[in-house]
Amino acid sequence: MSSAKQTQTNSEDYLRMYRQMVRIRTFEDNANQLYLSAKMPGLTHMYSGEEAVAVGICEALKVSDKITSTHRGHGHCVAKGAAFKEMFCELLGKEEGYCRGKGGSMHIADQSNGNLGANAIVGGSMGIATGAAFSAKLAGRDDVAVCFFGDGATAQGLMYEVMNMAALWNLPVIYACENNGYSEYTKTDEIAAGSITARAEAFGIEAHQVDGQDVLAVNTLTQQLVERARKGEGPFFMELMTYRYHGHHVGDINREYYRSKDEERDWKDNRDPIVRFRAWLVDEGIATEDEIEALNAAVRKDAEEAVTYALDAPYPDGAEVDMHVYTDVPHALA
Amino acid sequence: MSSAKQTQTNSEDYLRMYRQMVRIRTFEDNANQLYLSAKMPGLTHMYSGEEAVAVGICEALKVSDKITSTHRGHGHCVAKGAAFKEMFCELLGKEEGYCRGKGGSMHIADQSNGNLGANAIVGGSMGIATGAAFSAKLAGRDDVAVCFFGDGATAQGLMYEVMNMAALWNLPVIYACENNGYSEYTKTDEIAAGSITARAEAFGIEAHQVDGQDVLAVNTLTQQLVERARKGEGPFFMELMTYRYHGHHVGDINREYYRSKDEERDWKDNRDPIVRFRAWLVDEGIATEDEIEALNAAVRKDAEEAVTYALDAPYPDGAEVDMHVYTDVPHALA
Amino acid sequence: MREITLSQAVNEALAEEMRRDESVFIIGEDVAEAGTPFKVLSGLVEEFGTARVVDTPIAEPGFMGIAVGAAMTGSRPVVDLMFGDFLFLVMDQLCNQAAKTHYMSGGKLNVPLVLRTNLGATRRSAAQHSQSLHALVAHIPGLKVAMPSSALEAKGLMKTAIRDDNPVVIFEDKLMYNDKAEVPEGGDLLIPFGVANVKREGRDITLIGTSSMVQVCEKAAELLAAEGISAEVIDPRTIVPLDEATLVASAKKTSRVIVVDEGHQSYGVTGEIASRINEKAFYHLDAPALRMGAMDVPVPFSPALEDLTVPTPEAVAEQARKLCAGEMIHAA
Amino acid sequence: MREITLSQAVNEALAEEMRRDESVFIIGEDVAEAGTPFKVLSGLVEEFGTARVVDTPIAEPGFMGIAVGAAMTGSRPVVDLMFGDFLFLVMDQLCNQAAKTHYMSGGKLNVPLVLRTNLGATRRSAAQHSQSLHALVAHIPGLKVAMPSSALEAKGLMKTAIRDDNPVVIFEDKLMYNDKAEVPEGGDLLIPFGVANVKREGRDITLIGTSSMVQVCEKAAELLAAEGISAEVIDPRTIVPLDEATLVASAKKTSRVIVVDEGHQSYGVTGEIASRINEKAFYHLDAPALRMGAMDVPVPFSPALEDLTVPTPEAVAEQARKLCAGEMIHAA
Ligand SMILES: Cc1ncc(C[n+]2csc(CCOP(=O)(O)OP(=O)(O)O)c2C)c(N)n1
Ligand SMILES: Cc1ncc(C[n+]2csc(CCOP(=O)(O)OP(=O)(O)O)c2C)c(N)n1
Ligand SMILES: [Mg+2]
Ligand SMILES: [Mg+2]
Repeated sequence: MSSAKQTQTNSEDYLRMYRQMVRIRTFEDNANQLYLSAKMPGLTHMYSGEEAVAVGICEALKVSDKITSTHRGHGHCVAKGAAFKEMFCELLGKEEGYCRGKGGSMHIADQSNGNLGANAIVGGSMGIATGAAFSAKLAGRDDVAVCFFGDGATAQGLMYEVMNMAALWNLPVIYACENNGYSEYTKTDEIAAGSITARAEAFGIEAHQVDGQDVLAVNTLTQQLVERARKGEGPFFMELMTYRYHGHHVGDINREYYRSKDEERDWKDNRDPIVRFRAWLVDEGIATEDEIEALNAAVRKDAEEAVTYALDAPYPDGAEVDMHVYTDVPHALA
Repeated sequence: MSSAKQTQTNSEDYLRMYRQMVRIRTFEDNANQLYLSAKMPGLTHMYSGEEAVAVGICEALKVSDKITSTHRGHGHCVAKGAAFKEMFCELLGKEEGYCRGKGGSMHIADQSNGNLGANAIVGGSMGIATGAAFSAKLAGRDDVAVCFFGDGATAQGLMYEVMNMAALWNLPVIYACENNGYSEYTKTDEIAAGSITARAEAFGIEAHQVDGQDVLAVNTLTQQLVERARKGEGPFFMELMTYRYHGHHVGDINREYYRSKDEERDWKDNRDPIVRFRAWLVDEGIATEDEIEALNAAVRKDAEEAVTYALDAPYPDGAEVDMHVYTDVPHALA
Repeated sequence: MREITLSQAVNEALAEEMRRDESVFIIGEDVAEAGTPFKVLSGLVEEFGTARVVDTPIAEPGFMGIAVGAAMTGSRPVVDLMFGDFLFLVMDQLCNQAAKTHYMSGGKLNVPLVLRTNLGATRRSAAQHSQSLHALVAHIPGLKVAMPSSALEAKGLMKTAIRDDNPVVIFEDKLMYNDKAEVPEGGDLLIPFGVANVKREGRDITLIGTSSMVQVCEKAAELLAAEGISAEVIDPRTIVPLDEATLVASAKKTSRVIVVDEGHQSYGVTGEIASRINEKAFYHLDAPALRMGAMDVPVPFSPALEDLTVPTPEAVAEQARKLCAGEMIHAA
Repeated sequence: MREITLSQAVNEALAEEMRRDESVFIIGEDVAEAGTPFKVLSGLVEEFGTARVVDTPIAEPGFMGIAVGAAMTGSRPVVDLMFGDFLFLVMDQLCNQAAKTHYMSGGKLNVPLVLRTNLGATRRSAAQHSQSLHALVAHIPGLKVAMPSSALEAKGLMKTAIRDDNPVVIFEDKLMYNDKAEVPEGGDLLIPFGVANVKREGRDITLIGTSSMVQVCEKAAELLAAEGISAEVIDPRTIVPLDEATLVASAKKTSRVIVVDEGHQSYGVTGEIASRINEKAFYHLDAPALRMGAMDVPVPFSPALEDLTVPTPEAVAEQARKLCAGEMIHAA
């Protein structure tokens, strides 16, 4: 992992990063299983393959820093500190979910850790992240906001509107474009003309392209940008080159009409962010293979317990249906 | 006028260009007078000072080429071939106006000359122009579409959405940004980060900055781009540096809080597009001072006659109020 | 007669109109090879090519604007908006531009475009993928609004929409894509706008349902029939134009009315239809025209909650029973 | 008591709340030095600086989105949307995001923002600068909608809106900015949401007017009074929440109702209010609750046409006269 500068200071940090990546992968494997066994309502979008992006970035943030997430949001949620139990409960529409079952996969949020929520409108959170940065600046807090979004979202005009304002006002926001090569069933080069980083640069925003499968590269760059953003040198733009292993959503199984099995295999076999980081940890003597296996197993156990818990957990009471429409009205339809 | 290459082939063309610029200035002077004497309903935005932009561009177009216009749209309308009488009638809300009085200044359109209309939504016509180009390509016509918009409109996300598609699909559209230094009461550099041409270039669109007070420079560049666009080499982007002489609208009289009288004087005294072109015409021996004066006087007379006609012309009958809501329903509320 | 799904019906309508008229094209996200996430458009790109079945980037305002411009210059775009919830993104181009162009130009410019999108909850898609927003566009003069309630209706209304010279918004019920109905093969199936469809005749009460709620009303009518209550079921088909005459005539006949619609109840479709009936049939009514819309809450994800938000056949039957028993007299 | 204009009232409300609470800020186009094209905000940037009175580029979706994010993270933005017609541009951020965030997060995230904008035709501003679009936002659960009808109301409702923890859309009538009313100096003028204001008591008929139409109803009531018809005039003040109880009680008392609103009549506010009254007061009514909205046409530029599109005192009085004379019986 030559590209990475070692700025994390100790093994504990590395292991936590590794663990967070494994937690995401494990979470997604379980979510996919829940879908395939018809235990999960609706559809969901898997983050598997992109773990180094969410973890590399979120490990450079404080709890008080904010993120906004996407329809492919489980990874961001885990990386920003969320617990499995509340997450699975949310995916299953249960009362103990982060959003009391009202949001589900596409709206999972965890405000206690600064995750302002997944969003089912592609590009819909770009203003929100920029606004969180605005708030921080107005209140004199040194918080930073990170906006996660896909390559497909770069087609939404909202992005250019808020980048313009972020640049004019030097807001502490980092736009993190997860370029996984596809938006739904379409290749990125069919929907994005020119250069994505040049678009940010045209607004006077410093932009970087980085290997999104290299968690240390992502983390190192993010640490630098976050520090500078805290000092008022923002905004910044990152294009993270990555890949999603599953289909667009869990139901997108036959996908050879838009991408080849070979291509998928290549990314999985040769660029997997977890495999690469694990090898590096062992090489550097930070962990033994056995320690890693134990860590993996512990995460798996956590996840399975959380799934079991969530499957048994109660749905919200029907009376909740008209709660939380307004902050000050217990039941909107009473 | 050193910057201009002579690609118009004869004096007639030059004189027509000059005449069109004078027609715009004269139209606006009369419109302003109508406002000041409380004979015109509502407000209107003057194009005076920017004549070389509309004329330089529209003189490079065929009747079948389309343009979309803005809230500051009289200049585009005249330049694309409209008649004074129907224009003044429209500004006064009369039945013989281009839109039977239903549109007014902000929606004046002249479909017989390919003017798809002014627009009161800043940036609102960017999709329309791009769609006109799409139509031409789909139908195999070699028409080109020109989208006029101001520097302020570059803040609207819609522009980036349609530029992306125009670039991906090689549409025959030319985006013409009239940078007059202000959007309403705000200087352009306070609302536009980075570089306007770089924004287009980031989408792979060839972009040019040109002196918008030099009608021959504008016309020469446009002729080249139009020709290339007809051959499928579009889209293109032009940033035309220009200046509006009046306030944002006719009612914006005291404007020293946002721009100085010195600045206004400088543009009027030293860079007026009509004065410059007139001097060139005389220098080149294309017209004498006397011929020019006669032309000016003829235009003035035309305008005054049209104003008189429009002031006397009837309003639409009240029964028209629910006509034209739908193409196939004579009276929507009958 | 052969049966086809609503999805096939829409596909056929588009194919037939695209064959008939070269100026018709489809534009939207993943409409070509993918044939949309609902697979409604499968096969069209193979027949008509990528010039007429146009995949766009994720830029709803942008491609809506392009469609408006294309429609103003001789083309007839069919815009594919993947979810009705994304209407909020295209409102400016749809309502400030498309809807007003003909009027603002004094009748000189036309915008013959179709915006096809969908509505309907209970798909576990949560608050931003489940809305039924047809009331919003129905409020804007210059737009027509069609609400097919079956495969047959979907085909006939789509074909009419494509030939209409005005902007038409057509809402398909995404829960109904696989529902089958008899649809005649070939021929030119055109269902005129503004002509309501009396799906079932009845004496005691009129149930007016739109789109997804037509089936709900029909099922409610069956429940009621078993109890000896004879319900008339009417599908307005288009809410703009609205066939007020047929609705009012039925109300006068039965003297009791419930309007059922899947949009939020408040400030929505039910208020308009109920008001018109109250206005025009007041002295014939036993009780006020009642309304049943979707609950005035964002659509919740949890199945335990989501199903509570939409009118069901049982709930409609229950209201109808009360109306017929005269119980509403005390409530009002 | 001193009289101030509606414009000054809004300005005072903002200044007072910005002094009271540092987290309140204003964001929009030309709000700072220019104080908006209507000059409503003049002087605020001098007191509160450009960090809290923030001029934006012309990017309504963008600054609306920024406001949503700011509201979710401890600030209280007041978004200035120059014309109500631009609502179409911000619908996604307003209706898909702001309105639903509290619900989708199970009550954990709040979006305390105010969107101040305007409504009203007859200003010769044509179809894209004259719309009254409050019905659209009233249809979306999660939003509150305030409609001040005077300087006093504008101040009191604005202050309440800013303190509300929910997204509130407040529509000012742009024709009324220079209208004066008595507004007490100092003190904390807070007008609660959901409490209608009976502007004038009456026996024979109830005129319910919103915003600009309150004055129209009051003038109609005066015309009617001269003829011996006693009209009650009610201003709901907020259409979400709606003070149904007060409206229904008045309807029961007078037994005749006209609802007057400047939004398009179809699928708008009048249908909702009339329906609720018909539902709850049916057996007390002599005739159906009638509706008078703006004409269902885009707003025309020509003065000769524009003035025909909006209800006038004379037209309201005329309808009221017919209702009181029992003429509607034959119509229905
Ligand atoms: C406004 C909007 N348009 C379309 C969609 C449907 N949709 C959901 S995800 C998606 C693709 C997003 O691609 P990208 O941004 O690259 O994210 P990825 O799925 O690759 O992570 C689309 C088109 C949506 N949810 N919102
Ligand atoms: C969507 C929208 N936002 C705001 C306005 C109000 N407005 C009208 S013109 C204008 C300034 C436009 O500036 P620019 O694009 O530079 O054109 P210019 O007036 O300088 O020709 C603004 C903000 C509008 N009409 N539409
Ligand atoms: Mg992607
Ligand atoms: Mg400008």
